[in-house]
Amino acid sequence: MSTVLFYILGFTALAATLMCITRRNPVHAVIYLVNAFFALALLFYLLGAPLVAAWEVIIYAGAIMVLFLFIIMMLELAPMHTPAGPGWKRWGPVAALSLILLCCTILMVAVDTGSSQSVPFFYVSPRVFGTVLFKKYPLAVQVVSFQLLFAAVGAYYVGRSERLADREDKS
Amino acid sequence: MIVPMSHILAFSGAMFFMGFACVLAQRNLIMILIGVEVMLNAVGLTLVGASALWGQVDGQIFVIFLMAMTSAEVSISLAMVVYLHRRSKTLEADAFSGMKG
Amino acid sequence: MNLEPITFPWLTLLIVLPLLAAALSLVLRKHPVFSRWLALGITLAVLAITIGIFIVADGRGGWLLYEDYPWIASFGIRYTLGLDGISLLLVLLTAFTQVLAILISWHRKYQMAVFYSMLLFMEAGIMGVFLSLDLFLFYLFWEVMLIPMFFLIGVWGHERRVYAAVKFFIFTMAGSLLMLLAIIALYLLHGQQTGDYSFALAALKNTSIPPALEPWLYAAFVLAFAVKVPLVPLHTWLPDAHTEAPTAGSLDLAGLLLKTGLYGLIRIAFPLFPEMAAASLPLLAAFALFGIFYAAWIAYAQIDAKRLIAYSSVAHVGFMVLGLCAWNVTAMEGSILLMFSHGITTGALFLMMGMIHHRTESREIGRLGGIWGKAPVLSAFFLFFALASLGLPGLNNFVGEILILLGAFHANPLWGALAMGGVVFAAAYMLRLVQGVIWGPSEGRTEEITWTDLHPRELLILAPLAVLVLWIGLYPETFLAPIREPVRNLLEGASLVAMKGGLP
Amino acid sequence: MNPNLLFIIPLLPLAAAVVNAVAGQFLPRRLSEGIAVGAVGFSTIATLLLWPLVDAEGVRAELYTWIASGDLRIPVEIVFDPLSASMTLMVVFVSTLIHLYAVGYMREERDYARFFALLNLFVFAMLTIVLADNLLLLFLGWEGVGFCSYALIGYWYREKKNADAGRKAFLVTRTGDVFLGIALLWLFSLTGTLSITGINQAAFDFGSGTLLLLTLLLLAGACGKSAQLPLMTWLPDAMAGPTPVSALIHAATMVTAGVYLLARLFPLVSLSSTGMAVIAAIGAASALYAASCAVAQREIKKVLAYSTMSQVGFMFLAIGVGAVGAAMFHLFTHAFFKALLFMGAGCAIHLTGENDIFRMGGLGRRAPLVFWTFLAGALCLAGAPLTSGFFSKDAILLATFAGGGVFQRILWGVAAATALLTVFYTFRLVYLVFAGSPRAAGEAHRLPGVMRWTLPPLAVLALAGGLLNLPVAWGGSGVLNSFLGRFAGREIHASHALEWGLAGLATLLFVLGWLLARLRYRPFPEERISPARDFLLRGWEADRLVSAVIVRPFTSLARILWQRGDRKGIDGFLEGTGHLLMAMGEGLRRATTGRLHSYLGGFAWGLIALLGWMLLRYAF
Repeated sequence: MSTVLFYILGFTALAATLMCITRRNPVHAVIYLVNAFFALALLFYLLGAPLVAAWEVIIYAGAIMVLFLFIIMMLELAPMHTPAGPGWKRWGPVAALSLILLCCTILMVAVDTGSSQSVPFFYVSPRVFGTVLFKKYPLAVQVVSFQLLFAAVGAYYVGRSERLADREDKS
Repeated sequence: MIVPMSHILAFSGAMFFMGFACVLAQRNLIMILIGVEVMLNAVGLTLVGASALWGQVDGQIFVIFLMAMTSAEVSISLAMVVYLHRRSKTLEADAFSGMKG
Repeated sequence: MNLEPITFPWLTLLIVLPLLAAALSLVLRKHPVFSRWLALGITLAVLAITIGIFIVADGRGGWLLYEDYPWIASFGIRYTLGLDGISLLLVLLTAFTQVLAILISWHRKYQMAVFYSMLLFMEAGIMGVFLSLDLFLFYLFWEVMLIPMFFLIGVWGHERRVYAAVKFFIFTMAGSLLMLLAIIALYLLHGQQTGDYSFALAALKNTSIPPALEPWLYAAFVLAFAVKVPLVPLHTWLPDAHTEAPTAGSLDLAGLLLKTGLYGLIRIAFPLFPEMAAASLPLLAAFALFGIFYAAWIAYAQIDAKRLIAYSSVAHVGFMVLGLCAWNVTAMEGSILLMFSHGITTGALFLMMGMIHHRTESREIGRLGGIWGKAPVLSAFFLFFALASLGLPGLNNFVGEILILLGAFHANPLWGALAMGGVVFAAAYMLRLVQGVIWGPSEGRTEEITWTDLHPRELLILAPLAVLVLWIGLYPETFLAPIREPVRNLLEGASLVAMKGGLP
Repeated sequence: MNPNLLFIIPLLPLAAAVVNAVAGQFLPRRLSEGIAVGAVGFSTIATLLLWPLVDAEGVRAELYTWIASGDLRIPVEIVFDPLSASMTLMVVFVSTLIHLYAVGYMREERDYARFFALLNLFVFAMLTIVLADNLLLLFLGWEGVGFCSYALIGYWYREKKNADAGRKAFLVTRTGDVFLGIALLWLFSLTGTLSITGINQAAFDFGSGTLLLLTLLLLAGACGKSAQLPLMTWLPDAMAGPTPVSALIHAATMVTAGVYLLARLFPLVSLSSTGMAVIAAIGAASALYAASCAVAQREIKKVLAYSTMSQVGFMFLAIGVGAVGAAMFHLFTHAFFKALLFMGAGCAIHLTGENDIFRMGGLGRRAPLVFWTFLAGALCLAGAPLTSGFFSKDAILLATFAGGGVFQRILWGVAAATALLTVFYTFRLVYLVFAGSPRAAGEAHRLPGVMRWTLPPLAVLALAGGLLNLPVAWGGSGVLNSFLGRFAGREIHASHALEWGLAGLATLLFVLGWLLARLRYRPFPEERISPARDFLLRGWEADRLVSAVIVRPFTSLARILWQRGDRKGIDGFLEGTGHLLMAMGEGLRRATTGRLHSYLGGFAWGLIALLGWMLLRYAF
């Protein structure tokens, strides 16, 4: 049952991603991507990572994609303003390149005997997750939180200097 | 779950290269960023799969770190997208070649 | 290594004195007159110390002075200085030359204090090269002496100074980087074999090097030194550098910098790789012989007098390298003596060209001529040094050359016979120079300007040089005695720190 | 007597040279001249006083060790044996007279200090050659002579021609010196010593090939200094110097150095019969060549220059046939009469202000003293019976003839022909300069007494010089030969009848040559220009040959090496490398477009390569 679900979800995610990356309208692309992320979140759940699945929905589908939408709207990249997307001339070689790379990867995976074994269901409860996270990686948690702080400050700085620049332009 | 690891890897690989193709093919900065997001998520899938395969929590933990880093990256890069759009009224990636040698 | 350090660090003084003076004169660059007298005083003091050592040493062999302190202990780098007869001669030459360099630049206008500071820096660097027995220290000084020279040529040189300075820098730098690689390789090899990570020359001598690696390391050292020597075909930086450098710079280049390359061969490359050295001697000799003729031939075609003298230097170092290659006592002693002699004669010729250029603002052989009628004393000195340079018996170069020739002939009759032929070439270009500068009708620049013969300061510069020329030419024993034992040790491959000298 | 006193002989001129060089300009002229002449004069006196020291084995004196290194030890050592003693006496005596003459000749020169310093140095260098018992010390003198000739020939440096002549002399002789130098290196390598005595003793052990090569090298060295074929081109040009210098170079010092060197090393040289034959052949060829050139010369000093070359050729011939005694005999007599001739020629030039003999004439009546003394010298040169030249030349012809073989007979024939030519050109000179009516247009000078009165003593010596070595057949006892003893070379075995016969033939040749010259030049001849004469005038075009074969290729090759080899080749290669690197940098600069996609594309291709490589590693 879960195996079948896995394949269904997997192909859904791939299809959504494919649609996402080929859209010319970024709003559409974001919507498809949200779709893909939902599928992915379910995949995570199937693989025994409920916490990651939840965060995938909350952070990616929820926060980040909304952020994208905000920006798209803020910059008024509405459909009529959308720049012409790449044509086949551009997609052709890129697709070929990507396919070659994918084939290489799959070949490598195929020849590696170790990867043919089945993945057991390995459930990680939030309790275990939290314990390992804070016991084993306290330093990494610190570093990542600082990273987030810096990102916030940085984003603020970039935005602020923009306003200053605007003011300078007007004066 | 009776999925072989290779299939998980194949899925994530396919997703990764879709994102990769997006980054290469699209000219719009927003779309490029979206491609990057796709690639990152593909990596997340691999990590979770590996975590399940070896029965270790660490893989999932790294997905969390990955998400945190991604949100940091996205906030900065979107701020810069805004900045750049304000400056040159375009989001064409090729319009920004200030690093030309 | 278990020698007791001598109580007073005379050798360190030789390096530190000029270094301090250089720094001081750089700081006080608003007071050029002060820095001039400071430079003169310090160089004279250094000269006095070296002469003192020379007199006290009295031709004794072994290490006359030796200093050894740990420096960067974690890498096994030590501050090891040692003075034996060979370095003594070269240190003496350095101290002496530098006094003249200061004196000849007495009235330089542009950034005088910095100029003197550069000269002093260079003195420190060259002294360090001649004294250090730790390869790391050696390399450090090797680079230190490069930098002031670069500025001397690049800032105070003649028309094409930047080109010449950059060329000089790239050539020597390319060589010395190779040497650095080889030094580090040796250091690591020695460390892995013995567990004693050390840069000391005496220790590295005992490293057993894998046969596959040995030629490469040796080649790196020899290449670095051959560029500095310079051995044809690595010589093309030299004519440009010599020609474009200010007089003091040419003097230092010809008198000292070239000697550092030869000294490196004697002190480092040959003792470190005795078997490789023995195998490569015929090849080096072939290059040297080729250089003698090639450079002399080219010298003959020169229009610029300074360039002619520069090429004559290349021919002379060909003789010196040949002397080293003959690998016997006579030739080796001749080679070292010729190093000393060449510093004096070629230095003197450059000084004189500087004086003539100062008066006429021309170095072109075709535009000078007939100076004898205008300034006989100057011309007489010029003739005298030119004769010394072409190897007239009784003057200094002859002694070195004949010893080299005798030794080379003994080692391989063909070398000696061919090199003897180089003597005619030397006469050809030197006489052309003399002919173009002091004989002939006085026309062109010679006629346009009002001449003053040598003034006292110039006489003060040239007279000691002339005395030395005659001294070495007629009684070379004074200068042969100190190198006798070091040369024997070198040839017998004796340990570098075998004997303790004996100075109070 | 202390042998160390011998050092006075060479050191006196040296001291005078140093004084004149350093302080000469500040000294009063008389003092400067006095020092120069006095030094050489005292040297002569010292030689005479020290004469008793001479013994057959030679007296040695060592001053100090000049160079010591390894097995090499070069002492400053001189040897006073019959050979060097007699040579020394000749050198200092003739030099004294020449110095005296020079005082008069250079009366109007302002740069006298340089002149006298160099002149004294010249004498010192020559004495070093003569007295040295060490080849390296000899080499010092050898090169010193070369330098002094260079500086003296180019004494009037303001004219490029003179300076060039000096340079030519130095370079050509130095080419010879190289061969001597190689011989020196070889001898040291073979024997471990450079002592002439030691080398002569060790020579018996050398192989024949070695001996031949060594002899040829020494010969080449000697040829350079003595202006023999093929290194003779400098000598005619050397006439650019002041006349006393010419006299010094030709009569007493430089050109005889080569002969002396071979005489000194005769024990070594004589061991190689082929080498000896070459020496004789070179001598004879040079003699004939120079005599033929002398016949056509117009300048008085050039006639004498070629005659010197010719006479030195005779000396080489003598050495080549083993008659060192005869060679030295001719060397001495030649020194006397050639000095006399040059000084006489100097007087003639002074009196007429002309160099060209076709524009002189009539001097016989104007200056009888000069005429008679010059005539005395000319007679000696021509070999008039009973003069010194007659005896010395005869000795050489006899020695050659007595050699016996066909080769020697041919050499004898050449020498006899040369003798005839010698008579002819000598009398041509005498008739053109002294007979007829004055044709000079130049400015005449008054002749200082000191110039005139140095001539008679030499004239007497030249005429009576034959007594020095009067052959037994003439009732003499061969004083010089017996004095030289073992240095005199091989014994000549010839019957008195042969001697008388050859003497008669020589007389015949003399008369014939005289008559021919008288017939042709007694009445002043019209100048005739013919290609043959021009060919001889320019010394068989030797200068042009040397210029075409050596000088011009040398110069152009020098320029080619510089421009093509150094500039284009080495610098070009290095600068090319530099340009290549710059071009590569430029290419890289272009590759950095600043566009995101090109970077990402590169990233993708790199990824492909990486993956492919890993795949290959997996697969195989």
